[in-house]
Amino acid sequence: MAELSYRDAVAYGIAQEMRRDPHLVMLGEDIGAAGGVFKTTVGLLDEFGPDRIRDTPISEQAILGAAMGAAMTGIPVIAEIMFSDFLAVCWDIVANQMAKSRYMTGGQVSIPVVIRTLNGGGSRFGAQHSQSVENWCMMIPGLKVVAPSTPADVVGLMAASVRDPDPVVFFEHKSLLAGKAEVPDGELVDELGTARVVREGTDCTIAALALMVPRALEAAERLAGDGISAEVIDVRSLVPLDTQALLGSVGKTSHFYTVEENPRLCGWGAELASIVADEAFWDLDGPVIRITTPHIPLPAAEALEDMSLPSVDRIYETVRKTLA
Amino acid sequence: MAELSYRDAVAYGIAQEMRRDPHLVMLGEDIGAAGGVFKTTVGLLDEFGPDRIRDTPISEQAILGAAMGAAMTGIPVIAEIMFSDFLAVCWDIVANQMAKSRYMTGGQVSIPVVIRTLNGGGSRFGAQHSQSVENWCMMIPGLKVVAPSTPADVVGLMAASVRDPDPVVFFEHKSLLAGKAEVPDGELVDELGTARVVREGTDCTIAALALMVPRALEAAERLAGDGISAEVIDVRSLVPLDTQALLGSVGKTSHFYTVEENPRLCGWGAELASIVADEAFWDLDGPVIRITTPHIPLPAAEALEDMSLPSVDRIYETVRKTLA
Amino acid sequence: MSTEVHDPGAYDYSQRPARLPVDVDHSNKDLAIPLQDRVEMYELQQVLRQFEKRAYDLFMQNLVKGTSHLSLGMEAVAAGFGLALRPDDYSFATYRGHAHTIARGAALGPVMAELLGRENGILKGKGGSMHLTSVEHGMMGSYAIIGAHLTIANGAAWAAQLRGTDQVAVAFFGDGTTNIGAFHEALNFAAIWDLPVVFVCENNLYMEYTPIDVVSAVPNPAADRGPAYGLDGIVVDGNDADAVFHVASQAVARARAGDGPSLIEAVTYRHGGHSRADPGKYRPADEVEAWLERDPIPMYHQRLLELGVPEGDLAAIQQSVAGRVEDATEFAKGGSPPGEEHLFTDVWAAGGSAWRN
Amino acid sequence: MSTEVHDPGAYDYSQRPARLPVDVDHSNKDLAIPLQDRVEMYELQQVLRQFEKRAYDLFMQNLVKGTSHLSLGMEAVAAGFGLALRPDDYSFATYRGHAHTIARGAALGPVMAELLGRENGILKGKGGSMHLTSVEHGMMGSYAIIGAHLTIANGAAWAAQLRGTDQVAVAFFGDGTTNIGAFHEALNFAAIWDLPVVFVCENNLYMEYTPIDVVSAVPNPAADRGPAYGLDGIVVDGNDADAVFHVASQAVARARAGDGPSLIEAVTYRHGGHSRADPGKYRPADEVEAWLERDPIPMYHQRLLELGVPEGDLAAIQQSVAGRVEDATEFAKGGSPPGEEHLFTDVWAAGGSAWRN
Ligand SMILES: Cc1ncc(C[n+]2csc(CCOP(=O)(O)OP(=O)(O)O)c2C)c(N)n1
Ligand SMILES: Cc1ncc(C[n+]2csc(CCOP(=O)(O)OP(=O)(O)O)c2C)c(N)n1
Ligand SMILES: [Mg+2]
Ligand SMILES: [Mg+2]
Repeated sequence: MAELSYRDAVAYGIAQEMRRDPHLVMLGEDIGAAGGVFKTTVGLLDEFGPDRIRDTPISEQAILGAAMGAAMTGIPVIAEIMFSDFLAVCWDIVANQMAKSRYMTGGQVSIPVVIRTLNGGGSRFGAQHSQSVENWCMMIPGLKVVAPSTPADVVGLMAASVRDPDPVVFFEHKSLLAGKAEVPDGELVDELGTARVVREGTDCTIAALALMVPRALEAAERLAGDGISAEVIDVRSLVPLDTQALLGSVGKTSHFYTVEENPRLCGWGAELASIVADEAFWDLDGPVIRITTPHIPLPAAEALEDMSLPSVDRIYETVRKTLA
Repeated sequence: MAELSYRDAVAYGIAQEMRRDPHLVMLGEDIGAAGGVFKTTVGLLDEFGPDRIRDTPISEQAILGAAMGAAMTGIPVIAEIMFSDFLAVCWDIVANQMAKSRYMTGGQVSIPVVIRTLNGGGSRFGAQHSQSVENWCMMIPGLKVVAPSTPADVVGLMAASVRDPDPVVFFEHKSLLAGKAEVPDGELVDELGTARVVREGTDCTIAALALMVPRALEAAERLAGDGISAEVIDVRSLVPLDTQALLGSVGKTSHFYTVEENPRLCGWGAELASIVADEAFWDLDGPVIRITTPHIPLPAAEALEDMSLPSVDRIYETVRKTLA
Repeated sequence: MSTEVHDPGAYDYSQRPARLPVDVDHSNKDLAIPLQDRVEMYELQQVLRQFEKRAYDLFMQNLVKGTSHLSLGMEAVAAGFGLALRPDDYSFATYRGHAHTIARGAALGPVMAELLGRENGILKGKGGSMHLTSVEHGMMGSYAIIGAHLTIANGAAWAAQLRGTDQVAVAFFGDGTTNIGAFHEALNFAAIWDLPVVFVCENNLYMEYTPIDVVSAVPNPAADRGPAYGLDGIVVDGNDADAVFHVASQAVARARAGDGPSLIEAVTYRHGGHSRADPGKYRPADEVEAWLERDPIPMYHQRLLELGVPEGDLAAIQQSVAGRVEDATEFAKGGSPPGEEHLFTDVWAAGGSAWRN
Repeated sequence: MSTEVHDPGAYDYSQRPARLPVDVDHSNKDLAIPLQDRVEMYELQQVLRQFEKRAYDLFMQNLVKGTSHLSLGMEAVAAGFGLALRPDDYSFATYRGHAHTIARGAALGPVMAELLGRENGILKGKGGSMHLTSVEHGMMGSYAIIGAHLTIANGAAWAAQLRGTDQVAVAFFGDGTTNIGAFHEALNFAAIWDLPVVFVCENNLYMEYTPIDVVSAVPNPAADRGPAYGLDGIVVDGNDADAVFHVASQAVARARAGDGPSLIEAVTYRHGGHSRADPGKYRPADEVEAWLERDPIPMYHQRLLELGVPEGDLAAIQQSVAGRVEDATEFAKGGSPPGEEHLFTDVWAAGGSAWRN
């Protein structure tokens, strides 16, 4: 067991996989010599050399196209898109090409690509560098979507993503980078499609993702003070989705909340809410409630950004009021 | 009153607005001399000339960038993106630039752009030319989203979209183009954000959009034969959304269904379902149920494509079984 | 409203001056190409021509649903490259990919069956005409959104470079594709990494219905952009299989030797419209006529005769190709529409499409 | 795994050979630029320099949150263009847009307040450093995703063309931006429509931390691409305001006259890192040193002295600028953080953010 920051866990997880598979390569802007603009790839160039860790031009379509072409001809690839907002400039490769090629070709091609990207708000970067776009990816058939909330999950889910033969979009949260936690020694390989109950409870289920997980946990702590026992689920993997964990929990608690950083409309929480409102309808004892960033572009000013993302206060208040 | 095809209604609606506003211009690939690859812009070049109806290169980012830049400096623009799947190659301009600029600049700029695009399946074009991507746009704060199902709505909502000072994505459905219906004489101006009850009913509410509207209506017809009275709502406008119409209807019927052509995960129906499961929870007498295209890339073969999109049979069977 | 705006082109494109083909370069006859290869290129062009003519007929009989984009008139490009490639090289094409798929050796029956949306189609009916792929023949796919596959071809070339094999990737695309962003990114990327990739622009002078010169800042939309990536701007007669084979072989050799990418513009013309329903009326009549006279196949037929191939041999080839196309048609017609069991397979490598447990 | 792969650049960029500035072209002194304009450019450069130095200090005091990208060392470009433009022309910049916003005349206080995320910021705190905009000064925005604004500038130019005014749009962008798809689409589009737009590449030799020549197929990433769009490849000393003003004036005049777009590459250097926290250590030490010696402001100071401007006048300018920057700082610090009432405004033209009734 060693303590690792979420930031360092990224390079640690990648290194584990690059040592295992000598074919695995990585490319992206400023990832090599500079160690990444978020310092998430420090040390990888030194260990694996410039053939396997490659700096690219600012050409996101070319980056992901190269990843896809290499992957479909036998070389697994990790590609970095520096900010998840930039998926927009290469969205065709992600949504129309990588996601669909296996199906369209009747199963002739595999696309073992992991697209790593820095997601989410809290850095006062404004509307074009702070988005939570995990729902952009969840809605595309053919993409797997993962968003870890802890250093250990970064390592384990990275391994699972790299070893998965399908394209996986791997969301690293900018505001979690500095946080530290224990990471077990030895090879760590997690499983996609598995949520984790991070706090058990009996009165309501709160599904959260990435930065929202610690906030939901803190809110649950406070709710406990009011005698409300909240179960908190770290969804971890949006596709595949661990619906069993979610439905099982609602079966127990009869109340369902989501805490989403993506803006409201068509967020991942809407999907979960719709599943619960269908399949767990008879278990529910009250409305299904979503706590989301409002449906606005994210503002830059500290004061405004802090009002936008779901806060511990907002989670706490919403659950308390609606469960009363 | 004249009978007009949905296809012809597009040019008719555009012409109405171009006659009204001499500044309004349109650009896109093959829209001028060729009258559009779907023949939706026939006659416009003849009437308005090549300064106002402009053929472009295959440069979707340049097309929408030009539209945005002209709009923010005072010239309203209609831009065609030939197939909605191609929004992926210019998604940055749509989702990060047009949608966010007003907010980011503290209200300094207006973007009166209508992005017209051909959406949806049924043409056996395969996974890259058949998508229903209205949910891609719904999830972006700052975009308005419209999808008419009738020729009259094409005309009226086109006018409303053109006159709206915000960016509107206007989805024309490929499989509705050939259909004809009466369009009232004279200037037609509809209102964004208004759903329409296209069939009244008391036992359940079915919310549908575009091609799914006639299918839902036909299913409702058959359900009537089984003694089930279904209310069908043509959502028409996803943003703004007429939640009053939806919640009002569910208040009456106590059962809510969505019929979505977009693939399942994070479809617009998920959003509607989550609203209903929250705000109309106590009105509901049964699960909220979504009928969607499965979460797969759309197959090309006629036989397979027909199994994918929600069919009259599937809508009918789903409602009948779950309401029984 | 001012009308001082620069006109983006003549109002009616069919009234614009024709862009005529260059004269046949008879010296191409003297290129050092083995006669056997030439006969193969003849046969391949026959296959492509007859196959697509049949596809067109089947479309007219409403047996081909959806859309299809034919290479009729453009066969010399696919044939020239087909011969210049090694079986383990990679091809990437557009929606106009029948010719390139067949040129790599895919069986005609499954390709035809795919156009008909049958279960015995090369993609089980899931992809259709626009997405033909035959990985076993190095044909890595047909891509229907303009530009993407140039970047994907880079990846295949990169993989070859990483493995240290000397495989080459080739990406075919149209003139219209030279104006999209991905073209630019792909070319620069290939150049800086010295990737073994050959970019082949099939300049048929039109995007869908709009003449390419109306929308391009330079006369040769591909070749004139080469220098922007440190590449030569190579223009070749795309109606002459020998000329194509010649430049193709050079470019492929250069890539194999580790000397990096090439950009080739093959000027050609499509005999028909852009896609199934298009009569192509936006083209000046004299232009269409001139290009039909420059049909690559009769021209090549003539050349082979001049090179001493007996007329009878060529007739026998035509005949046997006709038989193969007939067989492919029967094979295709004999396939059933894919059943529901196919709908939910192949989204994931594990076989299925489940997004939940 | 082969290691025969072409190395994308030296392993440690700071050990690569330095890319040194060209010598000062003393003949630029003789360009026919009114002395008054030169003094204005001097003043403007002083404003940009002092403003951004203060912004840096405020960042070090943790008053500027988020990020910021300074143009320290690159002021001559903004100054030269600032003078060459007419008040009704349009500017489009990147996230490195402080200089271009101020050069168009935006008041220093609200710009500084925006960096501090205050309600009295020019964007009410909603956009921050990367999105400075001042529509009333023709500054149509700072765009933080590489490439987009080149296409948007085209639109402003198109609008001017349609209205028949002779306004011009200018888009500033970095060297790294020349490798993204939107660059290519924008240039071709502007060329075929003869749009009155000037594309200005501020080539500071680096994208974020990667030298531009490692990732570009041509030595001058902008100018060498001009011919791909039928444009001249103009390179100018971006550290010499006179040189910039000269080519800027020519390009703007050309655009105004209806003769279409221009592409200008201004070679310059940033004194600091890419953004707030970056110490810029990936650059060879002798390179940084050489460019610091070519600081545009002392050089221009010297030139003005040679042209007869009294030292005292220049000192007075410096002094008055210092006062303005001080005032701006006070103004900014005096603003409150924006309140919740601002969160939900300005999503829609109607004022609010409601997506439902
Ligand atoms: C991004 C994108 N934009 C538009 C289209 C629609 N489209 C399909 S083919 C075509 C014309 C392509 O022209 P060219 O590249 O010359 O190829 P050709 O069809 O002539 O072989 C267009 C505009 C598309 N498929 N993808
Ligand atoms: C599409 C996109 N990719 C990557 C980035 C991240 N990024 C911000 S600035 C920058 C470097 C830009 O370099 P250059 O164009 O030379 O401008 P400079 O910062 O040197 O002025 C990068 C890669 C971005 N903002 N947008
Ligand atoms: Mg073409
Ligand atoms: Mg730079």
